[in-house]
Amino acid sequence: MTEQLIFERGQPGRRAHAQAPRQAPAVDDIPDALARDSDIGLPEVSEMDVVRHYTRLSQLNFSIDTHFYPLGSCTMKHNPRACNTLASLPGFLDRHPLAPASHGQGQMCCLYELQEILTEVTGMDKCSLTPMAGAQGEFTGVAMIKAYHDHRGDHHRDEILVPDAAHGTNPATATMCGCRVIELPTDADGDVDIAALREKVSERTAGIMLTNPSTLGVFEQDILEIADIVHGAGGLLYYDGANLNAILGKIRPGDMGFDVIHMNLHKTFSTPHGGGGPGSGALGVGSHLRKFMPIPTIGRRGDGAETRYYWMTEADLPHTIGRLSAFMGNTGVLMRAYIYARLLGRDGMTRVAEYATLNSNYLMARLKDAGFEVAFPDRRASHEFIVTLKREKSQFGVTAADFAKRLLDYGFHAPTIYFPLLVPECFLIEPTETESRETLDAFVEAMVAIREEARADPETLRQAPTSLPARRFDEVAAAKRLDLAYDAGSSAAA
Amino acid sequence: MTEQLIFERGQPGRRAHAQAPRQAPAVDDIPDALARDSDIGLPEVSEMDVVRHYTRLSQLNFSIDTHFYPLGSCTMKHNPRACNTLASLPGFLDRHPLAPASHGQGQMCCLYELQEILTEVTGMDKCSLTPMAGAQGEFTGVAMIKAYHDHRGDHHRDEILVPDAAHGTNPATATMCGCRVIELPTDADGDVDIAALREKVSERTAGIMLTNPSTLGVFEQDILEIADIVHGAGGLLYYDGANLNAILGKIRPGDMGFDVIHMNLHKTFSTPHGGGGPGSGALGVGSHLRKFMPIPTIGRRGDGAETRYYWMTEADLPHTIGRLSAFMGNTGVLMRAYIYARLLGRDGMTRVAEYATLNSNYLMARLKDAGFEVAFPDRRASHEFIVTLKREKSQFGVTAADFAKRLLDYGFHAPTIYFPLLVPECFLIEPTETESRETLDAFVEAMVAIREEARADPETLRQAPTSLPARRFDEVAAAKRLDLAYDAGSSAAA
Amino acid sequence: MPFIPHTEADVRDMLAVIGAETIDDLFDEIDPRLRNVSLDAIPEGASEQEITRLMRERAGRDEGGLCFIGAGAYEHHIPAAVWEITTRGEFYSAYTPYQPEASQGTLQVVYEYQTMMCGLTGMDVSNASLYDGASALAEAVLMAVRANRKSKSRRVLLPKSVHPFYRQVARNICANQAIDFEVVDFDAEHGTVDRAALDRWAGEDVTALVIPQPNFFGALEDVDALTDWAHDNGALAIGVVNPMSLALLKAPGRWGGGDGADIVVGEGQPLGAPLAGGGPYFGLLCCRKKHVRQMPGRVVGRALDADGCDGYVLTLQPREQHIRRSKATSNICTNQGLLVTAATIHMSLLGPEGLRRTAATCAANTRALVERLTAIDGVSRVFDGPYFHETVLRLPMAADAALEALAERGVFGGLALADHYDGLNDTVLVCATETKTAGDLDAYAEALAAVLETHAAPA
Amino acid sequence: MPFIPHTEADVRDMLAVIGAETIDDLFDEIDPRLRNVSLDAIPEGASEQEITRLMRERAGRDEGGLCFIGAGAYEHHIPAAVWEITTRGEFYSAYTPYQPEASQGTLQVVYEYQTMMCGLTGMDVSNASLYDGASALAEAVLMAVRANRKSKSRRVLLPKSVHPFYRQVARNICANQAIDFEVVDFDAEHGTVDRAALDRWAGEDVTALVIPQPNFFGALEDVDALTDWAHDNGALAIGVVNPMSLALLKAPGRWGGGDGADIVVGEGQPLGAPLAGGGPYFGLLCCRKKHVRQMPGRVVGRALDADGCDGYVLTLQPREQHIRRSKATSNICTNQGLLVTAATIHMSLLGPEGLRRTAATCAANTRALVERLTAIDGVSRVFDGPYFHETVLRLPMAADAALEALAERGVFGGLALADHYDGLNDTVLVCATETKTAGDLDAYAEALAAVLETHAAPA
Repeated sequence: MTEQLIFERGQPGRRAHAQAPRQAPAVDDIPDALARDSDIGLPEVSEMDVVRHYTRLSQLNFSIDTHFYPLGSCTMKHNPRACNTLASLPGFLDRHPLAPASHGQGQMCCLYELQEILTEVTGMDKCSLTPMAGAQGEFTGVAMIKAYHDHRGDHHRDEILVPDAAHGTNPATATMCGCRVIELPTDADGDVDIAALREKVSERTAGIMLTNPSTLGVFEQDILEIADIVHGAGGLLYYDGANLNAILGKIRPGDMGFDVIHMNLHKTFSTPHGGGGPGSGALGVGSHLRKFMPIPTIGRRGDGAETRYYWMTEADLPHTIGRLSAFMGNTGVLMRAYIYARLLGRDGMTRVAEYATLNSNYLMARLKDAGFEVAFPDRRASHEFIVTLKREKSQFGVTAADFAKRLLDYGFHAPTIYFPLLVPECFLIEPTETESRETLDAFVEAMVAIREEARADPETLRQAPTSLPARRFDEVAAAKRLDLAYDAGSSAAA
Repeated sequence: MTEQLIFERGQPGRRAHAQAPRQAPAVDDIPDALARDSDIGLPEVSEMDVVRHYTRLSQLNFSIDTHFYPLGSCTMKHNPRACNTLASLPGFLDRHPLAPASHGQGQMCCLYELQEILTEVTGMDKCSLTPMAGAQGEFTGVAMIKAYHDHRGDHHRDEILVPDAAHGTNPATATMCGCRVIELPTDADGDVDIAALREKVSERTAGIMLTNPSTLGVFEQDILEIADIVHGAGGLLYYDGANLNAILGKIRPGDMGFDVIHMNLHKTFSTPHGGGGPGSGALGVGSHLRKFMPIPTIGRRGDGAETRYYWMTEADLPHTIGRLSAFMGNTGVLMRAYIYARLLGRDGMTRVAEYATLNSNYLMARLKDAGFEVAFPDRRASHEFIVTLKREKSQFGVTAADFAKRLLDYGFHAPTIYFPLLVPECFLIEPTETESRETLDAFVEAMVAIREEARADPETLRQAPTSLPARRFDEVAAAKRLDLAYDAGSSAAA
Repeated sequence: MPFIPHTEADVRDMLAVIGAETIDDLFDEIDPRLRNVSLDAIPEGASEQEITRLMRERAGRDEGGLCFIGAGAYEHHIPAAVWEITTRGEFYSAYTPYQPEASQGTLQVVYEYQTMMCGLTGMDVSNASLYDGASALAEAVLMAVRANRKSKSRRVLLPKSVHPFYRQVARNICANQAIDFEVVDFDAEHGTVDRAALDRWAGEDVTALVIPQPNFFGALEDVDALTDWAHDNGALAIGVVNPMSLALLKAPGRWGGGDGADIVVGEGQPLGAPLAGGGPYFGLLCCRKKHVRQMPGRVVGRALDADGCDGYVLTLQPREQHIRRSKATSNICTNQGLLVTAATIHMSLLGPEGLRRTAATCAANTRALVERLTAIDGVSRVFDGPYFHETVLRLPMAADAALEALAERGVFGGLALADHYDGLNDTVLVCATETKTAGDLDAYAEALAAVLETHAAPA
Repeated sequence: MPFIPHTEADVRDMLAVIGAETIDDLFDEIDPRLRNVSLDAIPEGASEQEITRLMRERAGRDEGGLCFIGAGAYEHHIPAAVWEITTRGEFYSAYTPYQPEASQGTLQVVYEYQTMMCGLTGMDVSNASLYDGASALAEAVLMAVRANRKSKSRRVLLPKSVHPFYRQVARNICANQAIDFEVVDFDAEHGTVDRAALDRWAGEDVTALVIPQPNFFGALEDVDALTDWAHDNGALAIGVVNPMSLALLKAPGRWGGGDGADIVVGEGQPLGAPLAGGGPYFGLLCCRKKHVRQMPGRVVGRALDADGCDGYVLTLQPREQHIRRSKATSNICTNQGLLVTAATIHMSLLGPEGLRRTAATCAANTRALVERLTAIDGVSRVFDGPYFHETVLRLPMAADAALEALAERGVFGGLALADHYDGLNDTVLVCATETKTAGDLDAYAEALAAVLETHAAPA
């Protein structure tokens, strides 16, 4: 089952007539030199063509709504439909970002309360919702650390410590903030190598970027000591919220000693992943960083019936690192996170961490019992854990990628593969709290069956997937002969 | 790809916690003898289970939004999404049917205007929107014919003439109205046999039920003569709106001499077919039948800013045949029809008939050119036409059903098969106006390819479909060993 | 030309293939007298943008108001997932599953629906739904006449405690079927079937007895006794139920000392259908297995495919009009497919515990409302005895006027019964579902107190 | 426990498999000092019904008002089909297409989006989107610095006629990258780049020139001259465009006498994203093919699968942070996938003719509004010269006060520029898109006349 391109469906002159003004008024005051003088390269199709085409395309996807999706570090959990429906009420959708705050109190109230909820659940002093994705949240956090040091005259602090297991965004962000990245090794238990840390902190240390639990699926046991070491050297601690789902409502980054954090609301607060976005990287800060927060952040004046919400600007936060988006970040995403937070409530949040951890440890135990090798067999799993298929690779000549592709044939999205880079032939598996035990059991059965296939006929795995809309792609050739846009003239695909 | 039953997913105690009140208040004043004393047989599943299960189930369907669906006599055309979205605005959805009319003027205005639009486009005197489906529209029409005769003292008129090609609902409806069905033969051109009609009308004739164009896909050429004959005998003419799409805005039933009609809004006015309903069988009447209209129908008082819409009841229509549904018929369906009618407007309606007819005649011509036998080769097709596969049956031993099933493998829903009963191995094909020429051409190609398969290897057709979620079913066995509900206890399916 | 994909080139080429000059030529078999149509009363076509604005304005006009009206249609919370999934194109824009291989989604949903209905009602068999509760009662009556072969009278006892609109619809639909509907009065004290009135028919040839539970007044009938009475008198027992109430009330399949009700119908709206001004809703119809071949409407059954795999098909089609034509069990051919889909998803989301909590909250809220309202001078319950989630209150003024004054204060206070029942002047049928908060109940009580005060005040 | 499927039996059995006594034991590696958390400031969990009611009340508070504000976010008609399809679970709840075989839906949508963007802008290549227009400009600046290897200055000329928020965001995001942003003033008469101010940099080492079209004031820049200026001075030309305007305006790929702009960014919101209080929107970024490997963000390319069939994959991943880590072209890893899906469907529904009509109607409506408003005493255009669909008006009173008074009359009259530009006191930036009717324009004019009259009246 494949679907031709929308451009291959069209005919010159075909239109979705209901979707544009009925007349085209003449606009005769645009100088010729500035006026369009080439085709507008859009498809020419009917409304039904469009509905049919994109409905069919959607069916080619795996998604949470259709498949178990244990993609490690991505927290693919249930996206409650109410969050979408209610965030899409016309009163919210129609609001212009520059409309008077007096006419947006309903939405601003939600956003303010979301700031308060996130503040409490992370143990920070204040939250700001503007960062538009996790990576922008990271950027904001590191930029604030820089601003903090600069404000104190510590202009020489330009080194950011990053564990070698960290997400690639961490070092990339540090670079974008003008910092040098100092990599920290991991010890045999998966924790940061404390001795190496002590060695690498200095008066040039701006801070450390950590996610805890780490990408290795274990909780950093020495976190309080790490905080002491870094703070002792004058650096600050930045918490990457990628794995916040593991500890939500159970352990708080603020209590661990972090000075600034970001949260991936599309993970922990279940806003949609949307095929790759929009995300949201809400920020939490300690009191000493409050004055550097980005704008706009929402403030409140008055109480009870007199309550008024307002946008904090440079006037309120003269030391702000400033504005990072044209308007108010991904507001619609924030609304979804707010609704989700209210549905969960206080107890519900704690249960997120508890049941995400229960599912993860259960699945790890079952896979271990089934003979798979886990990376840190003596550690508790956090919300995710690592299986290494290096033995299967040496015995049967099949790779983690082969296993992953075969899982697709079994109706499961593959876990994250080959990340973290430290573990060979690695599967990073995150079941999330919203999956049932039966689903986890079925996943174990599939893993066992695939290993049996690997033993009996490894080619089955190497050829996989065979039951999907596409077979494996030649990605190397695609990157060489770049074809990034359809060319109606030259394509032979029609 | 199949999907287990929702009952097979559950676990005792599992719940979608957000979807019920958080507490269960005690209700202690219901006598034990009247209280529930057995299990409530519903599944016990999580919210994500439900979303995943029904999302996956939906993907097992063919539908207009995913496939060409040329099901004759069913008018499977594009269902504009705006009709659903706008009919689902909270102001409309929240309105209780017995709430004061003063608080429902927005919706009642839409319904009144829909009555007016339907009246104009059918050439009738007045419309009522209450019938909940085509069959109930038929019932209403025949009941009004009966009421008309009874009111005049013509109690002996109890015969309804029905052509042999008519939909099965026509005779079934006549029976439900206490009438005897007199079948009329069809002549070689597909028209009603006028001589037979003259012979069968009498002082017992209550009326005739006709759809025009007929189910044979041709326009009844002698309709004015038929009207004269039936009216001359004291009978009335009932128009079955099943095929109204063929003439919408182009020819009007009222002008043909019909006294009462129903319209299938889910066909002609593109409200969703919904997997089998809800439909809507809005009614149009001539002035002499107005007083017998069902209730509630919407009336209007005043003009301009003083306009008020109200529900007409027995007080306004003392001769009404009465109420046929608890409330106001399928109001939400009517709202969708209204929105569709406003999007089309006057010109758009005429174009429905024109382009539905163009597509039908084009597809007929193409299939004829490709060597298929059409039932009435010398007639214009209406919005649909008939292909007979009797030659293919005798040559290759494949049936219309085999062809139909194989079309599914080619990604096309099958046309209506084996109806009308008059034509052997019959395909009743209705492409509708919303399909593009390319889609019709692709359908012709598939038909030709399948005939080639029938020639080369007829077993391919007999085994079809092979690429769908299910193969052909043993329907005879299913009707014998009735299994109409899942029995968790006895089933071995789990 | 909304929704028409044809370009000028398409039209030209297609006409050439047909061998016609113009599109109008395709209508040349039709009498020219019929081909001159003016549609002046129909507005010009509008863009989706224009219609969107219009509909939003009109919907806005109808917004607001706290609704305490029940009387056969009930405001319940509907999970967002229900209609987001139900309106997926694959459900929304499919038709009757004539080709089962290409319709397993719809068919399995209906099979699951049938199973849930059997579970709720305790009956053996469910159909795939009928139009609404009222017409389902009419179909049940016709079905009972077919099924009760021992009875020749075509006499159906229809208590006055059945919804007045249902009684009208049953009579209207059966008008030409020579059914003898006999009214059975209600007991003035309890608002339930008057046993003495019923006993007038004891020993007579009665085809069926209709048993509402809860009845129109919200009151609980003695269903065991009524069912036994029916069976003792050779009549079939037809239950008319609110499916939501079945979370708390005895399943009709267990009514009486024998095998329970014979046929059960009801309005499915409380299971996922929005109020929507009156519809679309759906009628549920269940029966005992021995009557299955007399059942009207579509039915889905489990079947095996050519690979021996389970699947689902429309079954028992020989009863239906497209095969049996004038001898069909009914002229019905559609079901309310989309509503059934919504109801199935809705019931799955609620589950047994959710349904129980919802029903219990409805009952508790109505009790709390009644307590607040009857604390107001001159307001009292008309009937005593147990009820589910609505009941009748007497007001110290004309109910119509009181409701109008309440509506002006943003409260839809219930249904006035004077138009429907002699002797029930100054009464309203009130209902508070799980959607109402304590604040809402207070708001009603305060508004009513104010209205009554204004009314009592000297002019 | 919303959204958690575990039954008590599940928990018991799962703990047994793990070999733990309680769920809390699973956290036993964590310092006990960290495990004592109170969340008192967070409300208890609420049911969906409760939250539905709350959100409806809050949304209701924000409803209403005729919006004539533009300034980077524009009210346009969005076909109902756009978000009904975009929010289908398969799009909504999928993630980045790491497994292309299981993500062809998302991947093909992005490939189609890239094609449409190339068509609209006349550029060779598009990425899969960035966060929003403002951050896209920042990324374009960083990209230009990487791509313009001949320039050593890291000097970027940023006209004041670029959206003030975009300028702030570019500076903030590039704050630690040693970019030398130089402001270029605008011409007081036309509101476009002051050629004399620009020429101060002629002959210097300039890395890139940012060219807004239309600019923040709605005015049309002389893009040909500016592009040529950039190229003549060894600078890259970075266009900042409103994609809706491109239906009427020259494609950036054709600006100037050479090969057009080098990089084009813009706010995608006008293509199917609701205003929504500020986001999510998406940033578009296109460039010439020779710069493709310096482009930030995701890109989808066509590929062949093992059967030789066409399909789509993420490509050029070696530029990205998960491979290159600290040496990546950007730290960006998400795109705005859902918005891109909406935009792709939106553009398909509009097509070239629909986009042209929409843009032309916006332009015509704004002209009609300007005509009505400048007919009022004391109201005048600040800049002359051609514009697309917004422009700056001077009022005979403080703009803030006027806008506040208009808002009370239900009209959001535009953006006051005093806070953003010295010398533009008493001015508002106004915009009337295709959503406005003649009646709406009249309503604005009447409201403004009334406000000015009240203001002028002696107290």
